[in-house]
Formats: sequence, C-alpha cells, structure tokens
Amino acid sequence: MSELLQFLFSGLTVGAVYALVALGFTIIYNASDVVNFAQGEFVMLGGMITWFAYQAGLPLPLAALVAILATAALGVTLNKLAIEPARGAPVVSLIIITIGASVFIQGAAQQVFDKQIHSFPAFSGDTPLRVLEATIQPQSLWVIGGALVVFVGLWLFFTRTLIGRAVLATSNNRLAAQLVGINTNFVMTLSFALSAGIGALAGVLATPITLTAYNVGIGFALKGFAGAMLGGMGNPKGALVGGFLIGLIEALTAGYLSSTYKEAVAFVVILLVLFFMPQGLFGSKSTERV
Amino acid sequence: MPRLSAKSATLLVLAALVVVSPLFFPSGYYYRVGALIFVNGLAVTGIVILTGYAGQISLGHAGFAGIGGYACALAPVHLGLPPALAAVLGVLISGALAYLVGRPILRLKGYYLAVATLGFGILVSMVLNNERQLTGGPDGIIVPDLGLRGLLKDWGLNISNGEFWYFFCGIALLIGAWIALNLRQSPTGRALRALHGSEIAAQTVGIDVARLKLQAFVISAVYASVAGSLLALQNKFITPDVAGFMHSIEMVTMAVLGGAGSVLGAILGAGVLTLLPQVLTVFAEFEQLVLGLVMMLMMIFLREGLLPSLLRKLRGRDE
Amino acid sequence: EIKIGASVSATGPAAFLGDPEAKTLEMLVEEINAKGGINGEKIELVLYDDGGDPNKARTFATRLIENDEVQAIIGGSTTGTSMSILSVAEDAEIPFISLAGAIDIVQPVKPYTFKTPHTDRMACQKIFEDMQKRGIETIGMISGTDGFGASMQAQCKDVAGEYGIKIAADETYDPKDADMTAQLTKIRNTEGVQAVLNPGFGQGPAIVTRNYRQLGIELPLYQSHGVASDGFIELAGKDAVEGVRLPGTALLVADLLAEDDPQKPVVMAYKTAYEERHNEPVSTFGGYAHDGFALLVDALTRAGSAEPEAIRDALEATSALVGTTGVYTMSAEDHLGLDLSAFRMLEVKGGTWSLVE
Amino acid sequence: MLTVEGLRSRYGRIEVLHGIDLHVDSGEIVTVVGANGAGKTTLLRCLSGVQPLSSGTITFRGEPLHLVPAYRRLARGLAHSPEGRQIFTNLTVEENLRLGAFLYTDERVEKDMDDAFQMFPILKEKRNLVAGGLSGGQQQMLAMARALMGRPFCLLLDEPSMGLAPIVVQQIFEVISGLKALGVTVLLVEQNAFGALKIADRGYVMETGRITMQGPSEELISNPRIREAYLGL
Amino acid sequence: MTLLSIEGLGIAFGGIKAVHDVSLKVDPGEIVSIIGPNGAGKTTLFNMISGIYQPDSGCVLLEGEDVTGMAPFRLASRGMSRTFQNLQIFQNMTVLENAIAGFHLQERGAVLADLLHLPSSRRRARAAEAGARALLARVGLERAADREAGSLSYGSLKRLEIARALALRPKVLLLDEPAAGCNAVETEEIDQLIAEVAASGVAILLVEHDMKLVMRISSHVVVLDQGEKIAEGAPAEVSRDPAVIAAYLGSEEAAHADG
Ligand SMILES: Nc1ncnc2c1ncn2[C@@H]1O[C@H](COP(=O)(O)OP(=O)(O)OP(=O)(O)O)[C@@H](O)[C@H]1O
Ligand SMILES: Nc1ncnc2c1ncn2[C@@H]1O[C@H](COP(=O)(O)OP(=O)(O)OP(=O)(O)O)[C@@H](O)[C@H]1O
Ligand SMILES: [Mg+2]
Ligand SMILES: [Mg+2]
Repeated sequence: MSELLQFLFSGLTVGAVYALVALGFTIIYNASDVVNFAQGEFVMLGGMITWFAYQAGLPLPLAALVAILATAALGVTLNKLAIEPARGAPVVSLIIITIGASVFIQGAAQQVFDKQIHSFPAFSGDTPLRVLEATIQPQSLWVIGGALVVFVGLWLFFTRTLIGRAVLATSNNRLAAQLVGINTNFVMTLSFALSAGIGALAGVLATPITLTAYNVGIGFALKGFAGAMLGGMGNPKGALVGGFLIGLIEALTAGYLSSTYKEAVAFVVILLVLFFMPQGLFGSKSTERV
Repeated sequence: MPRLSAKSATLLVLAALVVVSPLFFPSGYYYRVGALIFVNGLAVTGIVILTGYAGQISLGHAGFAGIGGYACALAPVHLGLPPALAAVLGVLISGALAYLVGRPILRLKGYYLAVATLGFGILVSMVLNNERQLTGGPDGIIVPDLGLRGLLKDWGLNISNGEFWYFFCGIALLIGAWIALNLRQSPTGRALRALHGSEIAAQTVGIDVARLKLQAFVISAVYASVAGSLLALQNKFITPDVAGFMHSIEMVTMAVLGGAGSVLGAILGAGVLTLLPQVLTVFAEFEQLVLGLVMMLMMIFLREGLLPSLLRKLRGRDE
Repeated sequence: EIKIGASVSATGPAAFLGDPEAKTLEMLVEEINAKGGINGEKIELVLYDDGGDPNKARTFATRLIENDEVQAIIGGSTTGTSMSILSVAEDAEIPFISLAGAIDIVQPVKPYTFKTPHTDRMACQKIFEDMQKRGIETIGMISGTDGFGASMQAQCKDVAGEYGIKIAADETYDPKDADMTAQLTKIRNTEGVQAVLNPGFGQGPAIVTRNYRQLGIELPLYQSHGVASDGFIELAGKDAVEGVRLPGTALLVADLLAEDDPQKPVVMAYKTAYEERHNEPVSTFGGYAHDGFALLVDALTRAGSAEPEAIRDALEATSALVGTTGVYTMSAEDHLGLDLSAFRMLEVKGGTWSLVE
Repeated sequence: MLTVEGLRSRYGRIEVLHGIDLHVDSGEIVTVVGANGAGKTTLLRCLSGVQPLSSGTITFRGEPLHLVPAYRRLARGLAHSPEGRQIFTNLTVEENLRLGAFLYTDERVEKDMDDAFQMFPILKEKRNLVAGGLSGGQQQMLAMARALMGRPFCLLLDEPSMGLAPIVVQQIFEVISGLKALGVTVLLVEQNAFGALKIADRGYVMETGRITMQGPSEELISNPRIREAYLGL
Repeated sequence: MTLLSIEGLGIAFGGIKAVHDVSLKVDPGEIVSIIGPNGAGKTTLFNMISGIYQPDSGCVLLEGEDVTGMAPFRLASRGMSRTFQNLQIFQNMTVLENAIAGFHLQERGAVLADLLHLPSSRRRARAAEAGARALLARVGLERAADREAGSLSYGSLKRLEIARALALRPKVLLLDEPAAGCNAVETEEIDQLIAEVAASGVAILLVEHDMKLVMRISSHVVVLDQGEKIAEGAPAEVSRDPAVIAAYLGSEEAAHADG
C-alpha cells in the first residue's frame, strides 16, 4: 500500500514536469499548427537563467522572474526572426526551423552559460513530507500545483477570452482571421511569448528536482510532445492528462515491472491509445466536409 | 537538342558526382566523407518516398537503420550468415516489421503519426541499448568485415578501404535513386502523391490508400535498413546511436532541408548536413550555434528546400 | 613540429567526459609549448568534437590520420567512440590512447591502442573490496542506462561473485529521469539488501542520492567514479550526500594526499592550473586526458622521434609514469598499466571528500 | 467610397490583374461579372489586403488603403466574404459569428447576432455545432453573416449565392438590396450575373484581368454581347 | 436491372437525422437529380452512396449487389465515381497529373514493375496520359495541363474534378453541384457534357441548385427536405409541386428563371 503510494508520488512528480512541458506546446500549436521542437530549450533556459541570476546574487523569486521574462522575450524574437519571415512555408519547413532553433539555443547556452549541471534550492526546503509510509518532496507539490495553475489559466484563456479564440481562429484559418480583423502577427507573437514563458516556468519549477544543464532540452521536449499527443495536441486538458499519465505509467512500470523498459511501456500505451483514439484522449476530430 | 528527362538528368548528375569527385580529393579522408554522404543520401531517399511523395511523417526511421546495422553485426555471429546475406536479412526484418507496425499506425495523421513512429524508433533503440547480452549494449558491438574488398583484391583490383566504401556506397545510392525516381513518375508514385493531396479524393479514384501507404512505409524502411547495414559494415562497429531519435530527426531534416519532394534535393540535403559538421570544426566551440543558424536560415530563405527553391529561382531568372 | 590528433565528445550526452578532456588537452599543449616543446619541437594539437557519436568519431579519426597526418591520437571519450577510432588507428598503424573505460579496448591487446582510465571492472572491484571490509554481502544496484552506467553494471554483476557479494535487486534509470523513488522503493523493499550501489554519471546519481535520503534509506550508498567531483556534492546537496562512498582518483583528494605520495605533485599541479584557467573544479575525466597526454609526451621524449612506430614502442615501454589516475607501467601484454591501487576509496564527510582508511 | 486605380497583381511571376480601374460610390451596389479565371476573386483579395498588389492604388473613404495591413481594413469599414467560404471549421457557428465581431465588445454584438440568426434561421438552430459540419450552403450563409458582423461600410462579396437553394438565393439578393437601405456599399462578384445585375446599380465586366466594359446595370443587361457571353440568353 | 438503387438509406449525426429513409433508383443513361434546401442531406446521401459515410440504416445496391458501406476505393473499382461539393483536388500535382490520377484503376500494376520501371509500367502510364489529355480538352482545360492544380480558379477546379471523375469510365457518376461557380454560359457547357456522358450509357446522379440545368437535363427529380424525400417525378411535375415550391423554389418561376 505504502509502496503503491510511493510509486504514485513518483509518477505525479515526473508527470507534472511532463505536463508542464506539454502545456507549453499547446499555445504555439494552437496558433500555428506547428509543434515547436525548441520548446524543451525554453524549459532549459528557465532553469539555467534562474541559476545564473541566482548565482549572481539575485533572490530566487526575482531570478525566476528574470528567467521567465527573458525566455518569453527570446520566444518573441524567435517568432519575429525565424518563424514570421518563413510565413507560408510548409509546416515541415517550419518544424525544421524550430529544430534549428533548438540546436542554436543549445549551442548558445553552452557558450553563454557552461556545460555543467546545476540546481538551485527547492522553494520550500528539502524536508520530505510524509503521507502514510510514503514521502514526497515539497518541490513536487510546487510542480504539480504549477501544472494545475497553468492548465486552468490556459483553459480559461482558450474558452473564455476573445483573444484566446483569436488564437484558435488564426491556426484554423489564417486568411479568415485577418478578414475578421485579427492581427495574426500579434497573435503569433503573443503565443510565442506565452509558450516560452510557460516553458521557462516549467524549468524554474522543475530544476530543483530534475537539475538542469545546457542539454536537457531535448529530453523535456520529447516527453512533453509524447504527453501532448497522448492527450490530444492543442487541448490543455489533453496536455495535462497526457503528461501525468506518462509519468504515472513510467513510475508504476518501474515499480512493478521493469525499470529498464518503463519508457517502452509508456510508448506502447501511447500506441495503443492512438490505435483506438487516433486523435489522442481529448483531441477533437477536425470536421472537414467533402 | 532532345531534352533529358528529369530522371535521367538526376541520375547523370549523381553518377558524374560519384565518378568525378575523387579526382579532386586531396586525401583519403574525403572518400570517407563521400561514402557517408552516399549512405545518408540513401536513407534520405527512402524518406523522400514516404514523406516527399506520400506525405507521411516518420520520426522513427532510424529504428530500421538500427535493424539493418545490427543484422550485420549479429547474424554472422549467431546465425553464421555472411555479412552480405545478413544485410538482406536486415532488409527482410525491417520490411516485415514496417509491415506489421505500419498497418495500425499509418491510420494516424500528421503529428499523431509522428509520435507513433517516434515511439517505434525508441522501442527499437531501447532494445538495442538494454539487451546487452545480445547487442553489446550502449557500448556497441563489432561488425565483421564484408570481405568484398578482399575478393576484389583477388581479382586484381586493389583499392583502399576508403575508396572501396566510397564507390560501393556510391553505387548503392545510384541504384536507390534510380528506383525512387522510377517510382515518382510511375502510376504508383502518382497515386502516392495523390493521397498526399487528398485521401478522400484518392479513395474515390480507386486508390487503396491504406495499402499504398503501407507499401511506401515498407519501401522506405528497406532504404533505411540498407543504409544502416552499409554504415555498420563500413564502420565495422555499431552502437545503438544509429537507431536513436536524433538520427531519425537528422534523416527528416536532411530530406526537408534539401527538398523532400525531390530525390536529388534530398541527397543534396544529406550532403550539406553531412559536410556541415566537418566544415564547422573550424568554429569548434561554436559549431552547434552555427549549425542551428544555418538550418534556420536555409529554411527561411529556401523554404521548399535547397534544390526546389534554387531551381525555382533559376527558372525565374530565365523567364 | 609534432602533430597530435584528438577526437573527444566535447558536446552531446558524453560532454561531461569530453569537455574537461578537451580543455585539459588544450591547456597542456599550451603549457608544453611555452616550455619549448618536446626535444625542441613544438606540438600542434588538432582537436575535434565527435559529440559522442561513434560514426563521427570514425570520420574524425580518418580525417586526423589521412588529412591532418597526425603522429598520434588521443581521445575517444566513450567506449563506442574509442572502438571506432581504434579500428582506424590500427589499420593506419598510428598510436592511439583511449580515454574510455571498457576493458575491451585493450583486451585483447592491440598493437597501437593504449588507454589511461582504470576500467569499470576495477571500480567495481574497489567497491566490493570496501563492502567486504564492512561485512556487506547482499546489495541492491541502480544503474543508469547510458554507456557508462550499463557497462559498469555489467562488470559489477560479473565480478560480484568473486567477492562473495550477491546482487539482490538490479534496477535501472534513464539518464534523463527526474525521479528514482520508484526504483529505490523497490530496492528498499527487497529482502536482505545491506547497501546500494549506483553506477552512473551526470544528474542521475545526484537525483538518486537525493531520493535515497527522501525515502529515509539508512543503508550505505556507493556511487561510482562517474561522479567523482566536487560538483556532485553540491548537486546532490550536502546533507543528502553525507556518508556516500565512491572509488575516486587521487585528483579529487589532492589536498589530503600524504606529502610523500608520488602522485601529490602531479595532481596538485594539474588541479591548480586547470581550476585557475577554467574556473571550474577538476574532474576525474580531465585527469584521464592529462594522463594520456603525459604518456604521449613521455613516450615522445624517450623515443626521440615522432615516427608513429617509434612512439608506439616507447608507449609500450612506459614505466612508472606518475599520472593523476595512478602510476602507469605498460608492457606488451598490458596497454593500460594501472592496478587497483590507482583507486582510492573516498567518502563524503562534513560536506567534503575524505579518504577512507 | 472605394476607388481603384491601375491595380496590378500577380501570383508568383504570373500577372493576373493587368491594371484595373474601378470605383464604387457610397451606397451603391456594384457588380463584377466575368468568366472562370478572369480574376474577380483576385481583385477582391487585393481589396481586402490578403493578396499583395504589384502596383496601383486603392483609396477607401478618401484615404489610401493599399498600405494598410489586411487585419486593419475591417476596422476601416471594409469587410470581405471570401470565395470558398473560409469559415473557422473547428469553431462553432456562434464562435464564428462572434469572431466576425472580433473588433467590438459592446452590446450591439448580441443584437447583430440576433439579426444574423433572423436572416438565416438555420444558423440559429446550429449555433452550438462545429461549423465544419455544416452543409455547403449553410457554410455559405455563415460566411456572409460573419462578414456582416464586422459592421462594414463596404462589403465585398465573392459569389454569395453559390451553392444556395433558389429560395435562399432570392433571399440573399433581397438582403443585399436591403443593405443598401442601411447605407452599406456592396461590391458583388457573381456568376449569377443576371440576378446580380438586376439588383446592382452599375456593373463591370472583367476578362482575363482587365475591365472590358462597364455601365449601369440596365445597359449591361440589354447589351447583346453580354447577354450572349454571360447571361446565356 | 437497375444499375444503382438505394433503399431506405439513413444516417444521423449526434442524434440529428441528416438523412432518413431515402430510396431511389438510377438506370444506365438516366440522369436523376436530387434537389432540396441547404442542409437537406443531399451531400450526405452522396457520401453514404460512395462509401465515405457508413449509413445507419438501409442499403445501396450496385448492379443488384449490396455494396453498403464498402470502402470508396472498392466502389470505384466497381464503376462508381464522383465529384465533391467541397473540392478535393490534389493540390501538390499538376492539372494533368490530377486527371491522370483518375486513371489509377486502369494504369495501376505491380509496385515492383513501377519500382524497376519495367516496360509494362511505362506503357500503362503512357496510355493514361493520353486519356487524361483528351479529357482535359473535353472540359476546356487543355491549356492549363501543366499548371499546378492549386493555381486554378474555382470554376476551373470544378471542371478538373469532373474530368477526373470521368477518367474512371464510371458506370455511375455522382455529381455534387457541378455548375456551382460557373456562369450561365459555362453552365450550359457542363450541361452538354453531362448529357453526352449520360447518352453513352452512364447512370448519373446529380445534385444541383441551378434549376435551369436541372430542369433541362434530368430524367427524374427527387426532392429532399430535412433528410426526407418529399417529392419526386418528372422535372416539370416536381417544379409545380406546392411543397417543393414552399420548401425550396420559393416561387414557381424560380424553376425557370434565368439564373
Ligand atoms: N494561388 C494561385 N496561384 C497562381 N495562380 C492563381 C492562383 N489563384 C488564382 N490564380 C490564377 O489567377 C487567375 C484569376 O483567378 P481568380 O480566382 O481571380 O478568377 P475568378 O475570376 O475568381 O474565377 P472563378 O469564377 O472561377 O472563381 C486565374 O488564371 C487563376 O488560374
Ligand atoms: N459530418 C457531419 N457532422 C455533423 N453534421 C453533419 C455532418 N455531415 C452532415 N451533417 C449535417 O447533415 C445535414 C445535411 O447536410 P448535407 O451537406 O448533406 O446538406 P446538403 O443537402 O448537401 O446541403 P447543401 O445544398 O447546402 O449542400 C446538415 O444539417 C449538416 O449539418
Ligand atoms: Mg473566383
Ligand atoms: Mg451539399
């Protein structure tokens, strides 16, 4: 029993990290149909910039804020300099641009920062919380809480605000969006800023648990992508559930079956889900009449 | 002057490149780079068929390269097959696996297909990584010599290892390109491109979309498998990296960078992306930075890919 | 002028190995040239970053030999890249000093291939020796699935029997994993486990150590030489890391070495120079490169010629060369030249490394 | 209200509009007729800004319009109901309409929406359904209704009657006539040339990217060449 | 024997009956038109007949054989062909290639032959190309043959779809608003084309809102409203039906008006 609980805690911790990354994907995807493979780099930057600012003497909360803002600004720059000029290019070309951006940011990070592994203190100390016989780190609660807050925020954004709907409209039909007066460039800028900011936030929250280094981005991007797809790309609910599910499956597999093949099991589950639900768990089937 | 068909032109250009380039090679190292370009070109030609023609994305094709490569490492030891036959076995396994995996996952579209193929690739590389007893684990395993060079020596043709693999891979690439180009203009190729345009319309003109996609998937898996075998045989050593996610991404990037819809373009992309790290060594520390930058700039300014965009620009000037 | 080639994994997943190696080589070459070179000849270093990819490593090896025409090669941060370079170097008959752990690199002995790091097997032996002393018979293992972790895992399992040690739990984690409590819980709940061993490098062992404390496991925890650096203590947290033991080289405890320890001057010199120049702590791995280069310099000096053949012969004749990792004595049968004494058992006490008596 | 001078436009290297001059006065209904591929759609795309001009000027309500980005043109009072409907297929009917009034947040939005539902009752029935599921004709109605939600001074309509049942076609033409009464200016591209000319004040005939004829509607209807080439009479 | 007959076909989306219990028959050489208000279920009916939707009830008989729910590509090989109200063009191919794609069933062969460029494969491809060019000429697109299909105007695309559908040499042809986006003169051309095809013995099902066209060429008219058949008969008869006028035509003149 306590064993199971411990596995669940482990799964929730890891799942929350995945979910946060997956949530970061949704906005850019919703605005442009592009899966931004540089999303993981935003997460890396969130952690690395915070660490450096913290090292430089800034208080941790301020350092985190700096990291989030700087990363959001970088997201905007990426959009302005690389995505917008390529307007109208096929989606695969845009994806390659984001992969290029990911390589570039990683290359830059090892110059600007270093190649060491870093961490900064957990927000509420390291004393584990005991629940029945199991324990969980306070920082895990921060990550889980962060994922939930971001989810609620995004959900409200897309369903309750006009600008949120403008984001959806832009990806659905860019031409029509312009015709109804939506500044699609602004929507894109906003999406990149938000996505990058959420990515950085993920990095800030997760680093005390996962540690960070210039090359952690790809791993995050991959798991986040898998989580987002499992839940259904573009849907915040999907990202949240998908991320947590993968975390839980991995932890339970590691606990009960085989730690070596825990990722394999996660991917097998993804394959199975997609087999029966080709749009992921919560993905809506796009209705195109013929 | 009779106009060359695009196909003959492509093949001629390729053949000329393979044959003429060595005249300008200052050292044996260039044969190695050439051979790598050809191997990558071959793998990427498979991506052209799957992604360029049929519009299906795969982020797991390195898995097939891994199977092809490890077949050459394992079959000679465990089954006593000669390495060449081992490569054929790799092709059979890759093809069969592509067939089995492709059936369920090719129903998926776009990113969903991407994540499913990604999962497949990861499963393969995970097995290669973790089944240490069989595969040698992450440290890799030695691949027996192909033995063909020795045979050539017996026939009086004594060439260096580098030269041998250069020409061997060059020929393989030419054959691969020839087949892919045949396909493009053939009824099957047209049907593939049609289903890319509209699956529903393709169905109503009688195209068995599911089957055709599967065929494209299997064919492209075979390409990847052969490329993996060639790489393993040439390196005489193989690690699970060949099957890794990054290698899959690399293949797709090469194809898209060069122009996924065109065989020559994709091979060009393979060339650029293989050469680039070699050239960028002068930037040492800044290598990744520059690599990323080059990728972005190329896609921004040559959005349809290197070759198609350049051709379009050239043609624009003609008119 | 003598040309030396190097291909290391300065970036990519094995950057923790290759990065300090590259920095060390560059530093040492500069140092020696500043001193006037070897036998009056300056050294030129041609350094490539193979990113840990064996395929690239092979290409760079070819490039070093055929294009840059180097007289010897140092490098191969990982076993995979080393194996790739090795086959090219052997074909071309160019001496190659590998910086990777696996014993397969020099066993069976290949004429032109040498290596500096102690093997994974030796690390396991050192650890098991220590366990034996403490009366530990049943252990749990948790290993990274990367090359380093997997290789050491295999070696330890192989050699455990010789020390009468039983591996009752054998778990793994992916180097990118964020939480290992599930695996550790499983180990904790395994009957009879008296200690836990964690082969791995990078962030994995730091997270394992933290989770270990989080779960309140009181058993002794052994790490590998993969994390033998000050950075590890910082990453895992001083509290969590207290009491952790690992087999490390003299480098890590340079200050604690006895004054008469032959390694003391060598490690102190390297440590000060490196830390001054790069403003980051030395690591065991940079030490491997240091030793590789020292071996080569020694061989070149003795050979009095930069002919590959002569270098090779001189390398094989290396005797009692003091490096950071240990004292090397090569022979035709032994292209590594280290014994178990190269390793020292270290323990974290009061937030710093200390020698276990 | 709207003046176009020397407008040229191209797709890649191929020019498809070779210098169009045309004007629409305030409160007018003006129609453009022409064969398939004449360039009518391209003309409207240029006016709403989703298609770049290679030369020429557009003046709208006394101000140059051709430098204004597409998304600002609705705010200037120019709405476009494009060819191929271009509705937001993944959003609901109601969301489509609300996005049509993206620029406004006042109460009039609700009223405009009620008006739209009154005009096309079927849309009200389907208001919470995803627009992509609508039938072709229903989507066409939605496109028109969405354009009206933008409260335009001037409305560009690209074949609004396409795919509509005869009873709705009549209704659409009535609506367009009715807009005139509300002071909305309309530039109408129609293949149903007869119907369009009947409600229009003036008309232009477009052939392969050029205006070849223009005049009051009655004149065009009675012109034998037009009767033969476009009206099929 | 009737070529195509539909019996009691029905389907619902989210509980709403889009089509309910519709039956009709088409014989070779006949043109049966389906008319009805927007959203009446005409396109949905086509989608069920051509295998794109699975009907909830009823059956489709082709040459007396039950083909209900059969995959579209199988129906195609049995002689069914169609065009789409929402154009389905192969955007990434040229106009000519679009038309050649229509010959798929005739030109397809073994994949291996195609990979190796065997003479058989070349022969098939050549035949298809010749046929495609002829068809493009027939719909007036011969000059656009080498253009990218995506660059055609709407009306031209409509005609390209008709050419592609004819390429299958169908026994049954389903046309969904073929004249939409065409002016009166262009409509007459299409009108003639359809009549010719019918005369060659093809059974045609036509959905069209252009009453002039419907009245002129239909042999039989079926009227749908809210998914149900509300009337059928000869064109003239139907156009006088008060229910049809109320639901669809608006006025009797509408059926004969110029437009
Ligand atoms: N995206 C495009 N790329 C290239 N050429 C195009 C493109 N769109 C249209 N054209 C060409 O521009 C010309 C004008 O097309 P346009 O769509 O404006 O015609 P139209 O008058 O609206 O015809 P229709 O009545 O068929 O809708 C045509 O020759 C067409 O082929
Ligand atoms: N995939 C679908 N999802 C939801 N509703 C659908 C779907 N397909 C059809 N419908 C509904 O079924 C009804 C019939 O649509 P259909 O397209 O068949 O009409 P139609 O008679 O072709 O109309 P039009 O003349 O406007 O083309 C419509 O109300 C439509 O909303
Ligand atoms: Mg048009
Ligand atoms: Mg319809």
